[in-house]
Amino acid sequence: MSATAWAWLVLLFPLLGSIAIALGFRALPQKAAGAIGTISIGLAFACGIAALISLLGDEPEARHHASSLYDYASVAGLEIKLGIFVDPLSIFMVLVVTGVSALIHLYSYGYMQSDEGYHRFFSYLNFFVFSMLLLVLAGNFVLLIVGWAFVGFASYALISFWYRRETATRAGMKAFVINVVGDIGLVLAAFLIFRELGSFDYGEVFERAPEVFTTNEWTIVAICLLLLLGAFAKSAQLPLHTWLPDAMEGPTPVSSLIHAATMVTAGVYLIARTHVLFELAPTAADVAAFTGLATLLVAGTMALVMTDLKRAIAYSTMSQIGYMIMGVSIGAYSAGLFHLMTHAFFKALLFMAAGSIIAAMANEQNIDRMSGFGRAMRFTSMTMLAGALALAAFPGTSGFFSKDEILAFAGARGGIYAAMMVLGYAGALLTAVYTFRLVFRILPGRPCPEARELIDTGHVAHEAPRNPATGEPEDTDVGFPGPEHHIAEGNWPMRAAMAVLAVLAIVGGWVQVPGLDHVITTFLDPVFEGSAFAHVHPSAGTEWLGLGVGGLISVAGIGIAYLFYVAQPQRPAILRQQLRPLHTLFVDKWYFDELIDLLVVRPALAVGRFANRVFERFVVDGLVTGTEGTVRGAGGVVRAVQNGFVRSYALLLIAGFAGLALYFLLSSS
Amino acid sequence: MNFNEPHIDYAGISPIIALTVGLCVVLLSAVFNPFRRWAPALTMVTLGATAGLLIWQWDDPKTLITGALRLDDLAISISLIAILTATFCVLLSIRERASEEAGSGEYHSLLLGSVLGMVLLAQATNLVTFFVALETLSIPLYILCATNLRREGSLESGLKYLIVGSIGSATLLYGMAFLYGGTGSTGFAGIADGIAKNGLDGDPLILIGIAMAAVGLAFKTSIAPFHQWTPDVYQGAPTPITGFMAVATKAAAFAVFLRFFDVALGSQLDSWQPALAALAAISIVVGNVGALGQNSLKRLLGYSGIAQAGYMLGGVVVVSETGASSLVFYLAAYALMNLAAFAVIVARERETVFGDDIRAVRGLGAERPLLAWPLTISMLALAGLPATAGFIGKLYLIEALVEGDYTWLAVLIAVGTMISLAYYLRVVAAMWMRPEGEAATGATPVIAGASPEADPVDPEAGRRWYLAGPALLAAAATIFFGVIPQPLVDFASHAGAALFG
Amino acid sequence: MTSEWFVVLSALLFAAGAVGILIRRSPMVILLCLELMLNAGNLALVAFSRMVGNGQGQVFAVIVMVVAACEVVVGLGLIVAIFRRRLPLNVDDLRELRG
Amino acid sequence: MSNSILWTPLVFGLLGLFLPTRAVGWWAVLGTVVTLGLAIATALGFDSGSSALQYAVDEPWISGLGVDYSLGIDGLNLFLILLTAVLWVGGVAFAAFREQERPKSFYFLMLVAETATLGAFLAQDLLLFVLFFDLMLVPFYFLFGAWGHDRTAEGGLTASAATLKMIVYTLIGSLLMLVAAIATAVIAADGGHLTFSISALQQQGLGEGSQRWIFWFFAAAFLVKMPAFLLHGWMPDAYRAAPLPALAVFSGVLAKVGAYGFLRVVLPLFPDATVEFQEVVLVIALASILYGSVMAFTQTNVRLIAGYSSVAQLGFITAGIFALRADGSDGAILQMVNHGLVVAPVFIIVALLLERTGTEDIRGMGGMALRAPVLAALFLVVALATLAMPGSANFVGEFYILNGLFQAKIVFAFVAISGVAMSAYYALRLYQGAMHNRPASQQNQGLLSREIGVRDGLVLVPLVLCILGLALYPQLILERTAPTVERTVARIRGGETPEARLATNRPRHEIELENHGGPVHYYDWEPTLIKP
Amino acid sequence: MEEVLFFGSALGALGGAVGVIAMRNPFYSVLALIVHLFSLAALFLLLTAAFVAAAQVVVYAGAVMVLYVFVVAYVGGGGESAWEPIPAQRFLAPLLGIALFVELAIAVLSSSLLALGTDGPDVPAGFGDPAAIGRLLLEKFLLPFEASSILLLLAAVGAIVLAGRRREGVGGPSERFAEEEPSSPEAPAIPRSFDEVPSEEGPPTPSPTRGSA
Repeated sequence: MSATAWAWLVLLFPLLGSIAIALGFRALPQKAAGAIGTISIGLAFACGIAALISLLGDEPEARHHASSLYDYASVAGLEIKLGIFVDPLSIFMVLVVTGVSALIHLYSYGYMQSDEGYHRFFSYLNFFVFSMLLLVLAGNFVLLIVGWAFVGFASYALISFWYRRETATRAGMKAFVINVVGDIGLVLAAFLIFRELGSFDYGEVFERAPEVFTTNEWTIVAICLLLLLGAFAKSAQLPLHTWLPDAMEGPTPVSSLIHAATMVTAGVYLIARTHVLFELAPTAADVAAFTGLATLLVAGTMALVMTDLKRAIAYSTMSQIGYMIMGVSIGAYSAGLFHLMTHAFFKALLFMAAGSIIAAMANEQNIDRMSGFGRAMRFTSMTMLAGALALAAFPGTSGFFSKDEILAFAGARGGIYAAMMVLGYAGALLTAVYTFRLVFRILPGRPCPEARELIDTGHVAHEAPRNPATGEPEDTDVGFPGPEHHIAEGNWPMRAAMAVLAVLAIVGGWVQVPGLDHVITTFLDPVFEGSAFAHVHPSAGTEWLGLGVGGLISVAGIGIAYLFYVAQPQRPAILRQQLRPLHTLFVDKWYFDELIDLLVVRPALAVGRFANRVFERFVVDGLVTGTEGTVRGAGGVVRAVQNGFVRSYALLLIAGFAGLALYFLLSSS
Repeated sequence: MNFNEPHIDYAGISPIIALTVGLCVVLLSAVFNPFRRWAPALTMVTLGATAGLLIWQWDDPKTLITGALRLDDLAISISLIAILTATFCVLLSIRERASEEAGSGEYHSLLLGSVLGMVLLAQATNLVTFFVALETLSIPLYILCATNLRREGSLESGLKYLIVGSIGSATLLYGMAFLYGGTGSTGFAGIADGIAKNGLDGDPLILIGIAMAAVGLAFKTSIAPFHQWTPDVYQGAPTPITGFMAVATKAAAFAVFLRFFDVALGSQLDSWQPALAALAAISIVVGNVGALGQNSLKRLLGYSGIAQAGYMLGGVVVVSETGASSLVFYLAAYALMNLAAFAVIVARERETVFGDDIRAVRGLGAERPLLAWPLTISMLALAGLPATAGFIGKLYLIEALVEGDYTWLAVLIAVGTMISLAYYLRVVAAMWMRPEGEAATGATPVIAGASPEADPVDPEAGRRWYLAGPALLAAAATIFFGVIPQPLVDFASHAGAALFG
Repeated sequence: MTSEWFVVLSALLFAAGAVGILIRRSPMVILLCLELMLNAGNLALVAFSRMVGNGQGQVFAVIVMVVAACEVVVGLGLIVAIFRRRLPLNVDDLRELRG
Repeated sequence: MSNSILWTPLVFGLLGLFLPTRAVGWWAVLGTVVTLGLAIATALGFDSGSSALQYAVDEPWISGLGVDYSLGIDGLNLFLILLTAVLWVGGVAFAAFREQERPKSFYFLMLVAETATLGAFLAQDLLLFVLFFDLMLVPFYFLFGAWGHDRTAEGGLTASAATLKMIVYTLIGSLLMLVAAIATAVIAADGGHLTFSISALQQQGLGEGSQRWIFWFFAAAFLVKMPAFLLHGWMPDAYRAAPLPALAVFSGVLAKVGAYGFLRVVLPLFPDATVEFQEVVLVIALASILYGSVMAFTQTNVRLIAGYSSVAQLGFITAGIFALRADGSDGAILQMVNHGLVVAPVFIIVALLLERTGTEDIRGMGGMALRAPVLAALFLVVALATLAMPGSANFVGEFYILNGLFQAKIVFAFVAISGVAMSAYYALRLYQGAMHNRPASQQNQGLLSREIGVRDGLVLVPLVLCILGLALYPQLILERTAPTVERTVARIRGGETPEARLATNRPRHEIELENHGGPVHYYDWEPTLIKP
Repeated sequence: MEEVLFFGSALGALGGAVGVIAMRNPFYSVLALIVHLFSLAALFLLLTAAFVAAAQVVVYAGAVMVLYVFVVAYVGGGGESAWEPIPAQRFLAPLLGIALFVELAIAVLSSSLLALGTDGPDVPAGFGDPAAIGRLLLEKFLLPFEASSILLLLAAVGAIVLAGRRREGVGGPSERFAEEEPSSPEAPAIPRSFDEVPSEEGPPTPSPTRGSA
């Protein structure tokens, strides 16, 4: 069976799963729904493997296949087929997505058990996976946009999963609208591409682009910038990132799957996928790279001060994606994707652990109230530690290799990019610090009441759930982790999922150790062989140097964190005092929300109000009432003249005659 | 002294003779008791006979009695319209107060007299005939308007009509004098020749003559600004008579309008065409805006009649066969639409205490669907909505206007129709929909229903065959000719061809 | 005397009649004024008939007289009816119909 | 075939008058179903490859005036006819499940309305088109006025006043159009044989000068009907007054007749004027998009949200047509069908919400998804289709429209596309407001969230299935539409080719495109028809 | 000589007309009209229209005026108040009158019709004498002649309908009218006068009996 056939199956299973669960939401028992959801993803993963094998079967340069089911909408010169494009890149993404998703489904199977919306949850989740796979497998820009929007919708649906939370629905709306803005970017890009190249098809586009475009001419730059608009919106890059932290309103598995592991990295995939265009438009590529850099720094600073556990991790996600974006846009494609993979592992893991802890805290997400879980929940804390080390790029962990490879490549390109490398290392320091800030706050120390309860009674603390953002009580009947919580300790599916990820987080990086092996690079090479930066290859030596530096930085960062949060817990407060303005700037998220509110939301609403109160009433209705008024007025005049005096009728008659006669006299020759 | 008697084609004048005889018979029936009740029947017979004779003369044009008359299809079609209207009027007059006041015999003989006048007018090709016919048409109407002697309004309308009407005819007469003076002839053809012979193209004498003739005719067809009698007289006169006036008078007057202006004065086209167009425009506007917010249905129809006259004048303005045909078509359609409406109004007048006030038809849709549908159809048709004869009529007129390079007038017709919707549909709404706020507290009708003058209420009037029948018939015909207009179109185009063909 | 004179005179009479109708309120006088207008017409007719030298105008005038008589009869009949109806014999007071 | 489609509803309507009151509703449903069946049969028998007129009927009607009774089906109207048939089944069935006062008249008028609407789509004679175009309004006048709701309490108008406003306003255009139509025929014939047959008029052609004003008379009629920006004054009151089943078909279909008119009449008959006024109309369309969207997300009355959103949608459709490119017009037709399929369910859902919450104010709703998950799901699909979610046929429609606009007038495309983002906002706002968040009024929660009944499901689900089906295979419509559209547009582009070349500022790529079968290939379509 | 006659009778006609308009009392107006009619007759004679002149005197100054006098006497024509209820009527009316005259005069004087300036052609003897008129009436204008007779008949009927006295046993309205009969002495004369007056112009018509059953 050919790779494309397998790929179609990959698409098929999640879709079927989603539909089956949705239609059977009354009939199916809870466990069945969970099982269906998880298994369908598992099957998808299996098919992904199969596709991989059959792809490896054929020659490296022949490793790209397009296949289409039928004409989706092809008239008037547009040619839009329902087609997929299978090559190492898409298979790589398929594997990452399905793999991680499978584990997260497994986790949710346990985590969501007491949730009323169980069926809905799995249906959505499967649908999300389907959309994500559609996105990565799409064979043309239109289908890409479709998948792009589908994941957007899935993310919306899952963010506002507990739809009676005002905060949740608002967050969902925000995410959706910002994503639509991204979609618009893609659509316009597609139009421009079509206008210049007359096709939406990856194959034709990438083949024809180099002939048609000269480097850095405005059209190609415009195309790439529009693509970037989409990428940034999806991958929460500045300034379109504000939806991501709010997205944490959704259930934790969602944050882990969509807003950490998979969807948010779509931007990275997009740039990698269209690298042909980006290499024709270096300007755009640099814009992307700098945005990535800026994001990774800014996000890092914010993650440093967040007290909300999930939001803190969300910001770290942003900053990690910043790395990837920077990577793929400077040409370190395989490195960027490598980091995408490892990040998927450890970030998913971190969220799972966070979920477990939050559950134990009875949905309290404020880290200031957490401590001492190291003893309360050993398994969870171990896995969390693993994830944290990987995120902090502790030597030997997966993050250690992937992140440093990007920076090494940047260094190798030299010039301005070397500066990027330096700043990247600064970001790495930040990362290490904020990661272990979380670890040191939560795990060690005197157990907080909830932890204490767990240690003493073995019972999970719980109280009537409240919305952490607003504090209003949740109505658990729409579905919400009810009174009976689930933590990794007591629940094998969650354990299993976390265990696997923990292992991957540690060893996942060893597939690509400088000088020793570079599985991913070789696998992806066929895709990027045409790349202008194919020659750029940091020597193993420099890479090891970089690794050394990276290792030192991460250790230093962990040290600083230890100093601040364990050795001398009062330090942070003092520092906060000293750097008050900086701190507020970070806590208030650099005022991006306010900025958008000021520039976009308020004006729009103001216009709307004007249209409603003034324009509609006075201009539009005025048009009607005005004419009506004049006509009725004229009628009044006529009726007034009709005054009932026969003599005045006679007068008018004679006057009329006089007028007529006058006209005739004047017109007489 | 030698007296060479004029050759008389009796076949040709047979309709006129029939009418005259009938008139006298009906009149006598008033004298001899036993026949008194037969007056309506006799009238119907007379009208029927005349119609038959006219149809017999169809499509065989001839000039009668030394050029006094011209019996062609135009004349016949118009006469038929007039007779149809008269027939309806007779039916609607059964049990009508006015005819009892005046005495059935007198009432109907006057009606026949007016019809005679119309038939003559439609055929007139000679100033003298023209004038006499016009008076024969008008004077009985002056009387008939006043026949509901117990109603102050009726007398008032009669007097107003008489006074203003006489001014109109005096003006007309004076104009005729000028035309005669200028051309030395009283025959239409002679006038045309005379103008050419004496080289009087655009001569003030002739033009003033034309102006005065125009005023006289415009008055009869209630063209603004000579329209002011219309609403008052329509409202004051007994409703059947109003219906008769509204349709038949217009028809006859327009017939002579066509003949006189398009034939006798055709050469002076350039000078009178714009003037008449302007008049048409004025009456379209005046009529339509005047009808807004009228509570008396008859008055409303009066104003709408002014507007419709404006539309029809368009058919005269473009001196063309299409113009004449469209005018005849529109007149026929107009007859059907209006008669349906008036029949319903008569019925409601007798059923309710509201007289012809719009409140009389409120809730009619639920109460008396058989009356509501005709009125609805007639209103929609008058508004020129599709699938009614009114739409085809407008279509025909507009086509004529566009062909005659009077597109702006056509556009004005469209605009006028737009305004007219406001009041036509108000009536429809009153019948079918919940009362609108303003009508609910509408001003009390001009003729207070409860006043001692009130006619006795006949709660069953709406079911009487002689009221419901005509209403339904006219409405059905309106729809029929809206869907299958071909027969009426042929009818009209014959008439048009008679003048220009 | 040339025809012009007669015609102009008739025009004067016509105008006079018109003015009369416009300013008098008694229906009877208004009827008289109508007579004036018709007579003006007659004068014009006869004058023209003399001018063009054929009798048609005169015949027309005769018939106009008949018509005028009829109008008078009807008018007077109306006046009597109004009088019997106890309504004021003043056209200005007959304005129940208006608007 | 055309004949039977056209007259079946009317026949059923008339027969219905003689039925017992209880049966008449179902009789009407039967009538619409039969019509739908006929429509489907025509669609199946339709030769998708050809651009020619099929199922043509042509009899002289008023020979004296050159008016023919000629009908026909081609790519332009095939699916609009189907849409009409489908929506009428929905609307009538929905009404039949409920008590109607004076049911006989109600269903009679509904069926008359269907015949009139179908007539407008089927007519191939200019005057016949105008006739049906006007006739459509009459039944709706009665439906809205007699079965509508008075809004005096909310400071609105009474039903009859609102409908009067609507009919006068919309007839302004129609009557001017009547004049324009006659003028077209007369001028085209100039003295010769008078005919209103659209195809014949197309051959005769008009002079530049007369095209100008005639164009605007037609445009006025169509833009008011849509309604377009500034001409929508009648819409809010009428929409608030209308009874929902009637409103569903009204806004689902009648608005489209306007857009359809542009394709059927204006582009073929007045090509020069069309090219000349392209920008003007585009500006109006854009204004409609922006204004409609803005209004839609500030309204709180659900009817008005839907109403203004369709103003925006019709703006898109107009823009697509006046891109004067095949893809734009293809998209426009597809979008007409989509929007019809979407807006009708919206109004049916509004009716259901009204029954459950007793209010049409979005602030009075909420949280319904809890007890009515199926209704919520259906609503969600509709809402996503409304906001042209990629993957829906609406997206394909908008994509084609915007692509056409983009290739023709790039700036307009950039402005227009901002409407998409706004549509996302108001559509979701509508959905969330009704289904999510806390119920506005806790006390009548039981009433608030009642699941959709089976019978209403029978109405709603098929419509939603149509939406999904089209989403999977929009080509179904596009491939049948394309040939006719390209023929229609070819005339225009023939008149506009040089400008078209200017519009795309890199000739070498045009060349590229041509040999890649790019969008330019119909420059050389039927060169004989290209106007000099 | 002719001039003298013309101006004399012209003055008479004009004076009469002015009198009709100016007299407060309708009765005097009627008398003024009679003056006017007579002088008009004189003008007709100047224009060699003997028959018309005669008819003028007989029909008008005779019958019609008698009728007027009767009616005036019956309804008692009191003078009318000088108060003018219609705004601007008082000013506009004379203005219009003048305008009318001026326009007509201009039309006549500026006409290019040469004949206007002449006394008209020499006409054969007997032009406009009863014989000539009669012939015209019976040859060329036969139809209008007949029509006018019908018209007279109708007018007579109308007069009866409007003013005729109701008989007994009519019911409702007629009784009310019977009571309303003014008790003025000349009252009985009135109805009779109506029965006679028409009979002078049209064929006599018996006053018909009423029946409202």
